[in-house]
Amino acid sequence: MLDILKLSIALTIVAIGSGLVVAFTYYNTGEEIQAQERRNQMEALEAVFPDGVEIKTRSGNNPLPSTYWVAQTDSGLAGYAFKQKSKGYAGDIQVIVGVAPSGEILGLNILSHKETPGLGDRVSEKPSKKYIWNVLAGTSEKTSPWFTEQFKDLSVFEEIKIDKSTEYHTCSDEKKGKLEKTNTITAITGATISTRAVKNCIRKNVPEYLNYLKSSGESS
Amino acid sequence: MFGKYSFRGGVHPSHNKDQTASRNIETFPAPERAIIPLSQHIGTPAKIAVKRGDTVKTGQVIGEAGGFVSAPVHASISGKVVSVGPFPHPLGRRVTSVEIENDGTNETVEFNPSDKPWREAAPQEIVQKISAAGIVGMGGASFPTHVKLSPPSNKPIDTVIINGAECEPYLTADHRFMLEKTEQILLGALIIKKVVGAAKLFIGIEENKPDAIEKITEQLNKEIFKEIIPAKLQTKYPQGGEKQLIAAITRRQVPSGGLPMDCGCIVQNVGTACAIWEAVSEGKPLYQRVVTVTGPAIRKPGNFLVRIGTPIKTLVEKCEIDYDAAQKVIMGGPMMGLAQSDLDAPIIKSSSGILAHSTLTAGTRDYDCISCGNCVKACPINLVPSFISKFVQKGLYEDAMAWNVLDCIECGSCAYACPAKINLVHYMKLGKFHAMAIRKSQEQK
Amino acid sequence: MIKEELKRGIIAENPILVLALGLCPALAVSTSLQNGLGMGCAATFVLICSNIIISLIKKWIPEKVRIPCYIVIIATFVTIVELTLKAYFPELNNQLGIFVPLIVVNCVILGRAEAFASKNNLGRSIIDGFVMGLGFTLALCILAIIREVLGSNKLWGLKVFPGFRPMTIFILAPGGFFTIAFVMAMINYFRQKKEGGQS
Amino acid sequence: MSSEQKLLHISTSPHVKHIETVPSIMLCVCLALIPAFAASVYLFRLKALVLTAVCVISCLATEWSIVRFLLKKPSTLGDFSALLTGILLAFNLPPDLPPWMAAVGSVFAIGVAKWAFGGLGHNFVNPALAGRAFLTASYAAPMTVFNVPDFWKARGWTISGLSEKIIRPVSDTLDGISGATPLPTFSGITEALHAESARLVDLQFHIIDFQEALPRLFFGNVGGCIGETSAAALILGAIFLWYKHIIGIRVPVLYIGTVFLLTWLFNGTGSFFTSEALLVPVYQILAGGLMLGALFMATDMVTSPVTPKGKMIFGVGCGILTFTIRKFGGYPEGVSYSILLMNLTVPLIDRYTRPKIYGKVKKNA
Amino acid sequence: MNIDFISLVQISIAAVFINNFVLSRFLGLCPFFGVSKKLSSAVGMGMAVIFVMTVASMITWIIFHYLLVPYEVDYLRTIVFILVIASLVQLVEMTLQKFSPVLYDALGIYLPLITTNCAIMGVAVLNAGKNDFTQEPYSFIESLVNGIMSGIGFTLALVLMAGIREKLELANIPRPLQGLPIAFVTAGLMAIAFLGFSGLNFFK
Repeated sequence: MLDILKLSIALTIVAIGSGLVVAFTYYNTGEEIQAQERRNQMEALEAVFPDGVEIKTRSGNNPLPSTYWVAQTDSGLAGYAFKQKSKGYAGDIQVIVGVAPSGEILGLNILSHKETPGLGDRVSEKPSKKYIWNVLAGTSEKTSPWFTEQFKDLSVFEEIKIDKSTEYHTCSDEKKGKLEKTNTITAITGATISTRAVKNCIRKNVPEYLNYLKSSGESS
Repeated sequence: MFGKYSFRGGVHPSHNKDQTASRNIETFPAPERAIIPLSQHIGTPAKIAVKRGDTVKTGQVIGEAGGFVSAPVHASISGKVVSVGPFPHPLGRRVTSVEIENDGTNETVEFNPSDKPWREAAPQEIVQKISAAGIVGMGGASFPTHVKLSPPSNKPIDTVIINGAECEPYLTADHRFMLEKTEQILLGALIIKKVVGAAKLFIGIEENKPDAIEKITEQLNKEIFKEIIPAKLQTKYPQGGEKQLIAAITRRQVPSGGLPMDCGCIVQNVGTACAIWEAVSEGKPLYQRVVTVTGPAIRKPGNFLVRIGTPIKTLVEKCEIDYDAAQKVIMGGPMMGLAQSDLDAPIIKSSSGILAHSTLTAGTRDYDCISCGNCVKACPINLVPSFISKFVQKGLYEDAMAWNVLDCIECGSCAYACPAKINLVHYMKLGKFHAMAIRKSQEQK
Repeated sequence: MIKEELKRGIIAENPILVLALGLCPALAVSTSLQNGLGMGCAATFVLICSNIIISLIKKWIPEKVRIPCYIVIIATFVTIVELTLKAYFPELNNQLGIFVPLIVVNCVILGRAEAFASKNNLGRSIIDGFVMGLGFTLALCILAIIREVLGSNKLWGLKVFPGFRPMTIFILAPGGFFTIAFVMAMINYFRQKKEGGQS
Repeated sequence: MSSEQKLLHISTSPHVKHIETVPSIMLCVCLALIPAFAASVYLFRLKALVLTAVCVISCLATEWSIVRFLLKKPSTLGDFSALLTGILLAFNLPPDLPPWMAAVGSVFAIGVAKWAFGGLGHNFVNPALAGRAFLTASYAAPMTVFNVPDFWKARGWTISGLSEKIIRPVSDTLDGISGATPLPTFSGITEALHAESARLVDLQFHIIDFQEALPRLFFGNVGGCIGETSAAALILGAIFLWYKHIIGIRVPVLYIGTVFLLTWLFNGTGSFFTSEALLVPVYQILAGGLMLGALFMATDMVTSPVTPKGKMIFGVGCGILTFTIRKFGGYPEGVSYSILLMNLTVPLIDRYTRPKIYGKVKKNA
Repeated sequence: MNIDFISLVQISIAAVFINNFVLSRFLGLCPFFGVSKKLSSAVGMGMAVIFVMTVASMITWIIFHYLLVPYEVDYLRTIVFILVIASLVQLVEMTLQKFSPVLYDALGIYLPLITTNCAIMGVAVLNAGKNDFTQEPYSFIESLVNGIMSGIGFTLALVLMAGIREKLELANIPRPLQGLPIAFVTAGLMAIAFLGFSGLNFFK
């Protein structure tokens, strides 16, 4: 009996000690973790809006999503942002898209995906000409994901066409202009399904949201 | 009237029988010196019955049966016993043998045939005669015939099969025998049927011997042979194997680890049938047999009636062996025969042929097994030789046993078919050897 | 003495490459050097801390509840690591995914606790935790460097060779297996060569 | 008497052997691939020639270097197995693949899939297929682009030109062929005929003009891997191998038969006996790599079961997997993965399909 | 309880084939390489893992959703799960020993190995997260199915591996590759073959 008591006491002490230590850590990091989450959300939103806007969270009712965001500048409404998802090659692709009331895409940000490495996962690839040797030599560059970048300034109200012959980051400026004029994006080589999934994220529902918002007269 | 029978598995090696198929059986002169091993059969070796210096007559008993599963051995020539001791044996070991020097008289003991016709004699009497004549299976297995003919009463025999398949390439001894001793063979067959009380009697011949089939069919028109059922067999190796023959003709299977009698069958070679007839009708003991001598390194091939104990060397030199060309001398057929290391070894009761090969037909280079499955297709027992041989190579004898290595009949079909030229039979034999040891030790426990 | 200990942890008894312990995280997170190093440091931290605590309280722990106590102690430090990563290195935390909580079942840590820390004094336990953790981290980094360079032509997220087309398979599951097989085969090859030379 | 002294050879029986050897088998398979090779050179011109040469040379070189420098054994090039692997690997590659990638695949096929396990006979997956799967996982994009054969390009066929010929746009729900459609197949004939369309998803069967498509598939006027386009040439080679007893009838027939049956049952037209419902499975067995896989890869001796029953299970298993991956899977073509996956099961299949040995029945009864 | 059948099928396919615990997620590698030398022991281990995984995923789900989440102590997840699993294995062992000696004989020797099998802990942690297909937390039934199917996936890989390794016993593996390295190469080739399942979806 005494033996069992001893065992239990030892275990209890260890457990209590552990609990205390963990609780202590949690109360020290908990706030930071929440702040981190908020920061992530803000960063994702800021990426789909132009600089210098004020972003507000709204909750919508049918047909709007339960949460969406509105960006305002001093001169008025800059745009909306919606979280959208669509079936990709190996699971859902989640994006956040910013659109102007006119339907012009302000920015697109891939939140999560499960696409194949080397193929579909290039939806969030950043083209880089920066080699480790350059870094060692001290040069640096700033890049943004090419695939999502090409959606900028396209219209959600028109069909977005897919050009399979080339990839955006290798295009000349002239070609880029042409693509934009024809409301076309370039596909990721070998990953048509992923390309299409991202496109569907935008085309699906977003035009209806905008129309609804317009008709409901919400402009401020 | 001939139905065509076959079995599953097997291979089709080239027959190579043309060199000797049309040559009559010649009587080979009695050798100057005969070496007669006391062990020419499966079972206990015979007990020596003569001593050095004795004079023996042809047909005299020089070794008495050493037990039930044993057979007596007779002198094949007349003359003086020069020595008794270990001599080379075609199966590879040195075995106690009796060396007799020919005195040239060919004085023969008086045979004592049955006192009454075989139809009236009691089966035991006939078996007694067969036993005394020292008859063993002449197809190669050399199992004492009288044992085969005395099945225990709980195993009734309903079918007798006379084996004239001769599926081994090159060999034509049985073929010639069937042509030249047709009647004796059939009479012998009738005796066997009577002794075991079987209802059916088949004679199976491969279809590549049309003349033998014709000859036998002719004889079967006779009233006394009416009950014999001829069976034309597909030409395929090992059609003449006991188990395959039973499967082909009766569609029965000998139980694993059992004997033909376990499925109510008895198989006897045509040579044995003839010997039985001679033993019963004339009382003649088995002291000579037909041997095919052939092969690329033999200039004058042929079929010979040879005295048991004649050294292989005498035989092949008479047939003008080309020593320069000869690489390998084999006793038996090319598929199951044994390569001889010493040509002083004598012809024994089960020697159906002597083959002198001029090439090393075994593979020139070993590849690893590519799992082609040819051996599985070829195996008449449905084993998987490729796996078993790998188990044996790695010393995993229990696994080999679990894959039924002990059921292998060593027919050589797998090794014949193997494109990697792996000597599968070697590994099967090795596996069987170790598996037997394992089984023995298990039984002791 | 430190030198010998280092040699033991990194080469002779390398947890991953020689003892084949802690394979799951080793293969799962070695897709990039950042992840590999992150996991290595996290595991080393847990290893050292648990070694310290266990060697300190080993006298008061009854034999029978030894293992549960060790597990609780290890799990405590894993949770600390988890929370810290979440708060200050969220990206790394996302990359390592469930392998952060799974440090708790990493056989290296429980193995060292049971085999070393519970039998040795504080100083030696710290050293053992350190060298073993170092060996674990180094092996992870080797695997990660090979996989990241071959699989995405990057190192620490930066491109390495101009014109080299990376073989994606190396950052997929099969590549992980092939890489560790290759590294282990190399080690075996040199060891066998050495042994062959001696005999 | 000197002749008597001569030493005779002894060995275990049998003393005669069949003339077939491992190299002769491998060489026969290589010969059987000649018609398909000729077809590929005819269709893809220089590209096919270069890719095949690169694969063969790098396979031979890898094999030679491994055997010579790492294992220090006599050369094994004489068994022709490396040659065969090279040809088969090349046949499984798209024509526009950069040759150096083909070389990488060859090194993997010979070095890892074959020699890591001890060489010919010890590998448990087909080296050529392993090489292809390695390349697909490594260089996914170039491995999944199938262009129109040069032969047709030279005659003015373009992707859209072909697609108009072969694909009959029947459904209004599809918004055009080249545009943005939710159905991947209509974006081009090469994709349609080789890749994604080989799955049943969208070719759902009322869309193809079979009269155009089938003869084309049969004689190889479609995009695809260089060796797989011409079913006729492949069948010709397979008949030769079957005649030489090198491949059995079980695996290919059951493999193709299973795919045929399943695609017929799930043909998507809603009926079973209309001409289209019957042409769908015909299309499915002719499209993609099924013929090459079923006739030459699934019948690979080393990596398929040795037992007769095992071969049947293997064939049916390959068929089911191919159908599943084509219809529901994420890859355009399921043949190589199906065979690879079934290769993994071969040891188990062999183990549990041991033939019933002679005489076992009676004993148990 | 609302059961989403499609989601269950998708979870099953993913757990067995697409995200096979061993060949894709790298979970449970120690037993995978340790117990795959003989087919018989592989089957035993596989059965034991399926059993424990199923029970563990049920219990940890209940504890997580009815204890940790309501009291907002989900950061204690790791500690609680590992303790639950360790005691569970003990309990299973004792129960089997008492009530089913046959099963105990078959699985007994593998049970102690399971405590530190990260596949069990892995499935518990995964079940506490979100379902890949619905982006919602796993329901009880879903986590149960996930547990069983992950166990089956583990067993499938283990049994295939054991079959192959038994065959490799007979092969001439180059010396430096003998032992673990060749097992890794084998696993790599298996993983390549399993890539064929990626993107498998019966409901597209």
